[in-house]
Amino acid sequence: MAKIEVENLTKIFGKKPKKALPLLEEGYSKDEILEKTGNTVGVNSVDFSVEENEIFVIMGLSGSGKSTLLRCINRLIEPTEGKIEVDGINIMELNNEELREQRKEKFGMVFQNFGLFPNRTVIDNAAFGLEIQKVDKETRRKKAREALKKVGLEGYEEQKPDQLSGGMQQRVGLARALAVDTDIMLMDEPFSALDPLIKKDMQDQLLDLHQNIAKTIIFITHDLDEALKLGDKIAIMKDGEIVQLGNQEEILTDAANDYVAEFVQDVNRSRVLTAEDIMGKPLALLYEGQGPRTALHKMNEENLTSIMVVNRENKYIGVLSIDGVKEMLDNDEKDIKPYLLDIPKASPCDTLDELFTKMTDIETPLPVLDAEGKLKGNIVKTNVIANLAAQENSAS
Amino acid sequence: MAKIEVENLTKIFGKKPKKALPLLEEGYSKDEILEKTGNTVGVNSVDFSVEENEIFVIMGLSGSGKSTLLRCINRLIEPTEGKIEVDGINIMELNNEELREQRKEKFGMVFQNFGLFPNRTVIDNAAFGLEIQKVDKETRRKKAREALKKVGLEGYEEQKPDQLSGGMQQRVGLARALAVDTDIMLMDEPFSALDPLIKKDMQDQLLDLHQNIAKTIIFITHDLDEALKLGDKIAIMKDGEIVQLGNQEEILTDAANDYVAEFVQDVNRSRVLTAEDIMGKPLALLYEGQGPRTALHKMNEENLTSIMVVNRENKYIGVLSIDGVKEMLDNDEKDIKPYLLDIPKASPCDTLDELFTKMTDIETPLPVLDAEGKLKGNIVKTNVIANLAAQENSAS
Amino acid sequence: FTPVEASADDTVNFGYVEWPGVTVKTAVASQILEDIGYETESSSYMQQVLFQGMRTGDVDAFLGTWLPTMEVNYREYYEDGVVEEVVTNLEQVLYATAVPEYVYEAGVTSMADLNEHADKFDHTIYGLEPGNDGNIIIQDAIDDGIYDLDDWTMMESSTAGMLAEVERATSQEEWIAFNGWEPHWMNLAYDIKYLDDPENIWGEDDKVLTVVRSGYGDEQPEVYRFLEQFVIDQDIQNEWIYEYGHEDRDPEDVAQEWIGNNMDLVLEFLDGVESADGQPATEVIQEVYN
Amino acid sequence: MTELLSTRIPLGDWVSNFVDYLVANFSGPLNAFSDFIAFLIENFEGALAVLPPAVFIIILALIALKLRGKELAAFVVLGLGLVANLGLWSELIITLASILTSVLVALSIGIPVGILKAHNKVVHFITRPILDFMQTIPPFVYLIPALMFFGLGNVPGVVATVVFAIAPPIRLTYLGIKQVPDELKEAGRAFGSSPLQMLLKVELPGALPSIMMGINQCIMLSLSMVVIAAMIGAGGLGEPVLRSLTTVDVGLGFEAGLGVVIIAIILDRLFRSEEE
Amino acid sequence: MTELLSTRIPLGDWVSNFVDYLVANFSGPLNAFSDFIAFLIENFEGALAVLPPAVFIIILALIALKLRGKELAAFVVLGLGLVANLGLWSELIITLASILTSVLVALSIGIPVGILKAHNKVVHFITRPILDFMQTIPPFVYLIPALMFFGLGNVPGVVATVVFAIAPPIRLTYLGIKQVPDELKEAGRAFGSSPLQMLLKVELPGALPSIMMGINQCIMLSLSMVVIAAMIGAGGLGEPVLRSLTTVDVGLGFEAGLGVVIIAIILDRLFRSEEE
Ligand SMILES: Nc1ncnc2c1ncn2[C@@H]1O[C@H](COP(=O)(O)OP(=O)(O)OP(=O)(O)O)[C@@H](O)[C@H]1O
Ligand SMILES: Nc1ncnc2c1ncn2[C@@H]1O[C@H](COP(=O)(O)OP(=O)(O)OP(=O)(O)O)[C@@H](O)[C@H]1O
Ligand SMILES: [Mg+2]
Ligand SMILES: [Mg+2]
Repeated sequence: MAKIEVENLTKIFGKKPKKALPLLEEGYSKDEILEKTGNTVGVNSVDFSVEENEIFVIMGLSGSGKSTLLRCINRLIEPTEGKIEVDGINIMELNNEELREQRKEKFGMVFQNFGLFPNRTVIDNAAFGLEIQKVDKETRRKKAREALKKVGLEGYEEQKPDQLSGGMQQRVGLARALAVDTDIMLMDEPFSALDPLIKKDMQDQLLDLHQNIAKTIIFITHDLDEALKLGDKIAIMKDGEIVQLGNQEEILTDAANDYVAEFVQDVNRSRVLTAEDIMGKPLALLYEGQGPRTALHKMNEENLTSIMVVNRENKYIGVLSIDGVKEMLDNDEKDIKPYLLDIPKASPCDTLDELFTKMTDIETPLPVLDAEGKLKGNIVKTNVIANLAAQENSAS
Repeated sequence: MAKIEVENLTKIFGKKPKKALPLLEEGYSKDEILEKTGNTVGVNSVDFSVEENEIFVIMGLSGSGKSTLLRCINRLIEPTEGKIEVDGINIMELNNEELREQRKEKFGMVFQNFGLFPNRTVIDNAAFGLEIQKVDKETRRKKAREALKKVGLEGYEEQKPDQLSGGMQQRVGLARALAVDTDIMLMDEPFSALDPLIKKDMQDQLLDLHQNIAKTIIFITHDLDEALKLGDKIAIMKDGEIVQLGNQEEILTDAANDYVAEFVQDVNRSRVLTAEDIMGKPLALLYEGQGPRTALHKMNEENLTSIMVVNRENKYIGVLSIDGVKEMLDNDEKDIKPYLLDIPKASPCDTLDELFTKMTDIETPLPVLDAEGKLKGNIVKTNVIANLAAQENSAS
Repeated sequence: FTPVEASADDTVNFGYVEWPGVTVKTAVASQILEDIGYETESSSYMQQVLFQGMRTGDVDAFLGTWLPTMEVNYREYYEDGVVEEVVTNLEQVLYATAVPEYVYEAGVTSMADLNEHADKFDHTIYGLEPGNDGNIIIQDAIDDGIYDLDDWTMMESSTAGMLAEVERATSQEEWIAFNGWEPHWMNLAYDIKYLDDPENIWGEDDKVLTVVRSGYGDEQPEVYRFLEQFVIDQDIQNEWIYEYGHEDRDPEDVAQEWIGNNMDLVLEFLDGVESADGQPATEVIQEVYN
Repeated sequence: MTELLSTRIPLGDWVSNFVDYLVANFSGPLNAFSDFIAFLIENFEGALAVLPPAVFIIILALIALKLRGKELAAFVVLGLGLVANLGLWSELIITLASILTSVLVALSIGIPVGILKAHNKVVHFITRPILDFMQTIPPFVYLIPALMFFGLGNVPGVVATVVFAIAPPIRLTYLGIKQVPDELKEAGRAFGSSPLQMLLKVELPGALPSIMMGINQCIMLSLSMVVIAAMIGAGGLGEPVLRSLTTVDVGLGFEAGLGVVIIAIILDRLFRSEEE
Repeated sequence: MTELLSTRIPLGDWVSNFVDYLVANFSGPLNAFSDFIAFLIENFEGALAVLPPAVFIIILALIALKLRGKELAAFVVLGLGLVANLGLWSELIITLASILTSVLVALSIGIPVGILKAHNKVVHFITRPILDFMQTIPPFVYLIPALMFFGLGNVPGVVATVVFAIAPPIRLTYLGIKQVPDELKEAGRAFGSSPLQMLLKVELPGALPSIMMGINQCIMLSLSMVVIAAMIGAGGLGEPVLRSLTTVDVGLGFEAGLGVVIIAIILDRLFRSEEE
């Protein structure tokens, strides 16, 4: 059973949300509904589930409903419609008292806007959740101190939040959530104000935590690197809907639509796909010295129309097409050298564009060679075209 | 003359900042001073200058004093010590009235914590600066509307800030600064809450603006990619000090100390240096068919002990050492083929570590070849070792 | 009605209104009673509250029921049987329209002269708090056009307000007509004259009563007897008011001194009264003052 | 030394002499002030009294309807209708005129002083005990001397009312401004706001809920002075209350008191929006 | 119809009858209440009066020194010393006792009601006119009938004081809680705070400046009732003020008034910290 199950969750902000619901079902867009009714669609029929001990990352445009979705899960925002189950408990049907218990036991939360108490010292802020859990003073100060140490705020325990920098405040919020030690952590851009070093540190700690203490985490971020590093599953939202949900691979390579593709691609120029990313292992290889019959056998077995030839050091020699094999057999030739095709070669760091140019005129897969000339893998045309298409669509 | 000149700027927070100043000069660290006096060092003797129409980026750990420094420039925070000149005007000596005029005329500002007015609608927030400049209502609403359009908030003009998502709020703050159209923009992590797509859009717009309307911008960010994209100069801060200041190249390659190196390197794994990044152009090349005398001449001219041999298509053939040349001359040989050394080759995407392994046993530079075997450049050992050293230090 | 129970002890609870005469009169009476061994307590109240206090049992006796000035207020309690009249402790009191002496000398000696100088008076007669019987008398006169006062107004405020106005006017020799009465320290503080009242709108039989709550005579016959005999005259009253209201002395001091100096009168008050422990009060008090 | 301590300080005499001195020397400017107040009251009264009750009620109800909705409009009709029915209309007008004057004066002094207090430590520390003084010194204490300047009537009534009712607007304006978050003040400063712009565009809007509460309390305290004002001849609804006292007429007192309450509720709702 | 309208509604009579009815039927519980208040006052008075003035002043000055620093301690010594010197010590104690009682009662009812008002719309809308009523209905109107329940003396004085002074703590507690930023309330809820925890750990700390202002106003308004309380026999510093009235003795009134002000300042400073 999934740890968290969300079904058909919808949140509409405004005076008469129920009035906007039918419009939403009729397929009016968020902007149209805003104009027509003055209501803002926060989250629109979202379904997903999070397994125990999974990090579920939510990404999406600013204003796409990530924070709203997160808040709906522990009903800080009352959903307009939908079902939320946590550990099999239907959150939507809890009364206030039960809801409080659930929040106390199950949910730690980090807010996008930090939500620190200005009158409390840093340590008392960090200890807030424990205080609510009625942990005795000594224990909670100890735990809070530890949490603050984890986030690198030793020495600032007795200061007030307004004496801290933005990133330090964010870390106090983080410490507050860490201190309570609940099953589930709801984290709304928890590292957005942190510099790369501390951010990396925090990410690593989060992974540690997640592995050692088995936490289920829902994590909102705008940083694809972060998403890829942390996320077991990644959901991408747009206008209140989840437009794609999958693991890293799926998100990166199989963009469900233009939006996702653009979102994922434009993210980070260094992430542009290269030969290395999309190449596959050749299904079969012909070794130097082997003859046309062996080639035919191997090709037949794997249904290939061409096969790559390498020497024993895996150094690339050339490619033999089925036509070449046939000719050799016809001429009863043993030496394959003259029958090898001279086709372009790819380097592992070639980009899709480069690959595409190299492949235009050839029918066989493209070999990917390292600097020593050794075969690293091969690339099939379809692969390149598919990825390229996704990219181009998103750019238009 | 520089647009902004900052000299020896220091800000100490706390009750008696003047008391902590001597300690700072004696070289006590920020933490020690906090413990000893209860005062926090915000900014510590910072010097820098920003030229007209330059984008000056500040990076650094959370709490390192970036926001404090930014606020000191327009004296939102009163510096404890130091000199600030803007357009030749000594900001520190202005009286209140003059300071206000300067702020109004010269500085637009985006705050890390947004600083939106909760009672004003989005459009009135965006128009705030213009209102202060006493621009008439119609014009200012027009300009504010344009600014909001630029940041993608059309349709939300009449909402209140608390009805917007975090990133949308940040963009309202941005629109407010854009609307006033001042010479200088002080931007404190202005894109931190934005998703990659909108962030890219905003960055591009900022670059446009900066090129077309000649703005001087001081920009705080935690995103090295962003810093590299936008910054003409980048300053890296630590514990209130600027530990390095330079252009992109300098920051990336010549880390002034471990901290910077770590900061810059760990940022983004895809940024790890590769052969392509550090390779240079060979000073001289020998072409297939040329003999030992030509080789000697070329090597002599450039003071080389070895020379790379390529064919007319620039395909790498091998490397000839001065020993080989001598031997050929002694034997009166014309064909260089047998005298070529077989040394390892690098691919453009090899990492420093890989390069280092390949170079251990050779004396000559390492050729960098693309997949076709063409020579792209060469790498000198010293280069690799220097970069590697910087990396290793920072990791310890 | 279920009145709040009277205090169980024998303390004599005097109520008084902060009018100088009544204040000192009450002080003298309590002093005498204390001297002969009774516990007393005096509290000042608004007159309305005071009678209510008799109903609730908080107040036993009041020495300043000024009739008919307090008539409206008093009548209800009297008719309800809450209050019982003991004696008229002061006769020949006066309540009438008064003017400063310089006005009197300028020819305004009778209420009939007022309207001649209406402008100088600003067509106004100053009275006490709304509802006061003097105010009502003047208002009736105005309404009925007596003394040609038809376009005059009755300016109502409060005792203090009216007196402050008198002080202001006299200090600047402005003309003013107001509701004055005697005994009161105003007669000593300012040179004032009372106007003739040919139409007799003010009536004649003003007097000050001692009243107690009903049944008090049975509870405290000795005190009651003392109160019956505690009657004074204008001169004494004026002396008290002067000492207290004008010389700013403590009422207790004034009372003590006066008792010491007027033992013969005090003995009359105490004639036949027994002290708290059953001795003849006359003897007890003489001992105290020797 | 002990003698010095045990000697009663003749504070009262000093004050009396001081007042005499004031009366003797400063009647001129005080008269000007008094005339100004009287002018305000008379104008209000004049403006309010020209209309017949029914017309007045209808107009006010329409204003209420426009500004605050139909509940208040209904209340205006019923409440003022009741007062008219009870025959207290002219008293109501008098009270209304002097309350409006008092509130006007108290707010137009109080809010600026509150603003000053929030910006200037010296003003803050000086005003604090002065406000305590003004709110707790019994009005009678200074009213009697004040009568020397102003004579009986509604002017001293307004003065006493202002003295008593001015503290809440000052204090709550101060509180409201102090509570405006620093980040907003910073944003205001960053764009070069002048002190006035800062005030109008950042501080006052942020302080509005507090200031509104100050206005509410100013109205309430002003109306609580109605009876005391009547004691110094201001007339109005305080007069029937006093009369009811003299004549032990609980009913009459209640009716007049109710008139005061009705004014309180109407003014409060008109001045402030739905949500407190 | 017209006749109906022009017929004066016998509201006053109804009220009189209602009061009679109340008196006839509800004296019991009210007596208990009255006894409780009397108990409080007497204990305060007892506790305060046992000490000789000098000792009392020194102890209070030490407390002031401990809590608020030497300025207040000095003020306590000078201020109360002056009152003692002026011979108003016993009056001061009486006033102090009933003010402490009133403030205690007003705060311990007012702050909880303010909290309720902030959380419950119905309470909010019901209390609003009631508070307006309590603050503006002249105390005389209900005091005379109330004497039937409470008898004369300081109990009805305390009742009237509480009625008048309870609105500010209610209203300012409400305002303070309403002004606590939503994000803090959200943070509180997210961690599963119970309503009580929410109140104690999030709302009240955030509302503190407003509540403090409510306490200040409660003290001020309580002290402003000293004279009215004296009119119904509560004694204390209001009595010399009343006396000064009838003798037009500006000095005496001022001295007693000053005593009230001194109490006001001391209580205010003791209850609230440096910064308002
Ligand atoms: N108002 C203040 N009072 C006291 N100390 C302060 C104050 N503001 C900042 N500081 C301290 O000054 C130091 C620098 O803070 P600053 O806000 O400039 O950091 P920053 O570089 O902007 O960090 P971040 O990236 O987290 O925003 C921090 O140690 C902080 O605790
Ligand atoms: N309290 C609110 N009242 C009205 N509309 C709201 C409210 N909160 C959010 N919204 C709207 O709901 C939509 C989604 O907001 P949300 O905060 O969930 O976005 P987000 O995905 O978290 O964005 P960001 O990345 O900028 O934080 C936005 O259009 C916003 O305007
Ligand atoms: Mg968000
Ligand atoms: Mg910062």
